[in-house]
Amino acid sequence: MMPVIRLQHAVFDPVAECAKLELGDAGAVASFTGLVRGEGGLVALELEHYPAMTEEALKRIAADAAGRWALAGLTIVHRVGRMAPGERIVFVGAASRHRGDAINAMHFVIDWLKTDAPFWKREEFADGHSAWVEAREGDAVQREKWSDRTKKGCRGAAPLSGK
Amino acid sequence: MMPVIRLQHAVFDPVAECAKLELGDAGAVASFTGLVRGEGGLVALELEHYPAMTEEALKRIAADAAGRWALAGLTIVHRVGRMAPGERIVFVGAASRHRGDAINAMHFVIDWLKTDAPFWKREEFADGHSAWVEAREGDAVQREKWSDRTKKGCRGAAPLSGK
Amino acid sequence: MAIDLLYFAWIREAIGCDGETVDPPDNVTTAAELIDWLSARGDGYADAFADKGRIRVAIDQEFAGLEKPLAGAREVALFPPVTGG
Amino acid sequence: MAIDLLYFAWIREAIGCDGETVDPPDNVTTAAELIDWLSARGDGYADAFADKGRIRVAIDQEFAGLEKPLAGAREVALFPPVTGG
Repeated sequence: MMPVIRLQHAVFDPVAECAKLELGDAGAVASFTGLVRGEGGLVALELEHYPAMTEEALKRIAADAAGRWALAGLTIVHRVGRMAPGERIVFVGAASRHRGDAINAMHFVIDWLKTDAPFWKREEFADGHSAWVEAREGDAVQREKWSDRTKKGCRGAAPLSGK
Repeated sequence: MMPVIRLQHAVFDPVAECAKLELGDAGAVASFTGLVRGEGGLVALELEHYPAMTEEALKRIAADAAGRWALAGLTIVHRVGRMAPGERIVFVGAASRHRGDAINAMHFVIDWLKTDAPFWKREEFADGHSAWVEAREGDAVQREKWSDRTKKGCRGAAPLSGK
Repeated sequence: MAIDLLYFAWIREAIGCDGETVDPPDNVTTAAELIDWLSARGDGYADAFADKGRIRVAIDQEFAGLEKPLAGAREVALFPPVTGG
Repeated sequence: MAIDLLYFAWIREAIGCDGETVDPPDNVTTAAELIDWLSARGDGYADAFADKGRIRVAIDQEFAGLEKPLAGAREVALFPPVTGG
């Protein structure tokens, strides 16, 4: 199983991503899509990243997931740059013979993406002000839960998000 | 939040289902799609159900999920009747402001669907024989995990699948 | 009192019909007793209900345990463990 | 030895550039010491690094703790806690 990892400015279509995962005849496909929320007068989200590192970080997270669960397919698509409310930011899809494996792998990847990939979000509002999104402590807590659940392939590094 | 529940013979398109969940501006959409696997010479899957009960069972599972997690949307589509390898059997999608809520609600619904909704699968093979799918003990075990995690809204009934 | 019975999956196949209306004697007060009474009706029934551990029940469209009193039930469904999703 | 520095998010904005090449003195042996040394260079740096608890580091494109020795590192990135996904 070779994970599909894409980092891109362009909008993407989760349909196409899911369709590829479904074609593998694994039987169970779980996916997560994160979108830009338009609340509080938000007009744009800017996603900055560390180009030399980002793809490697995503590959590592994908490899960790593949080491923990029996996967037939794993896809991560993450956008960078400027995006509008309602647009998709990130897609994680996992295929497996077992629904639990597909769902847990997807959940693991999105949790680790939040804490272990070099992305930073800046929000721009209608009144002209903008602000960098603060890391949420809950993300580090959520990420740590995975070290209790399965040992195999756990990297055990300190979370990069949170306080 | 009014769950969308559909029971149908016709094939369905998870794209359309996800699109509706994404439109809610909740930010996080998790989905699960179960498909007919074509392995072992399987040529068709027949899904029998208990028409007078099925929709009510799905509504109850959806209401339980909505009572446990903060959801902006919840969709269950389940097919009945005869279907071919590669076709989708079931779709569960959940939208929330919080990725954990969306993912856990989706996971809960598919686990409970496996044990608490009156569906029975029969597999037909290329050599002409057919067999009813046996309930897996693991499904009952998986379903029971949810009673440990959150108390709110737990029905606590005995699993209908498993031994 | 008359009860509408519904059979699903291999129980339906073993019995050879998807349902029937029956009027069991007064000493049939639970689903388990109903199953025993039905089993005496012939081979198909006996085959269908040979292993009570593999039978699940819904009384008036609510899942129930085998020992639950029928207590005036109008519709009783008998089926194997569910395998949907 | 020359080190390529990279700044991201509000650290980049506070300092006013997205990176530079520096040649810190020999007594700068860890990321934390590098941050202290940079902070003495002016207001933008001092602002960016005022709270070391909010700084994360990657050394040669590997995430690292602030106390990790630089030990011949070629590229050091300084950034706030990540907020992707």
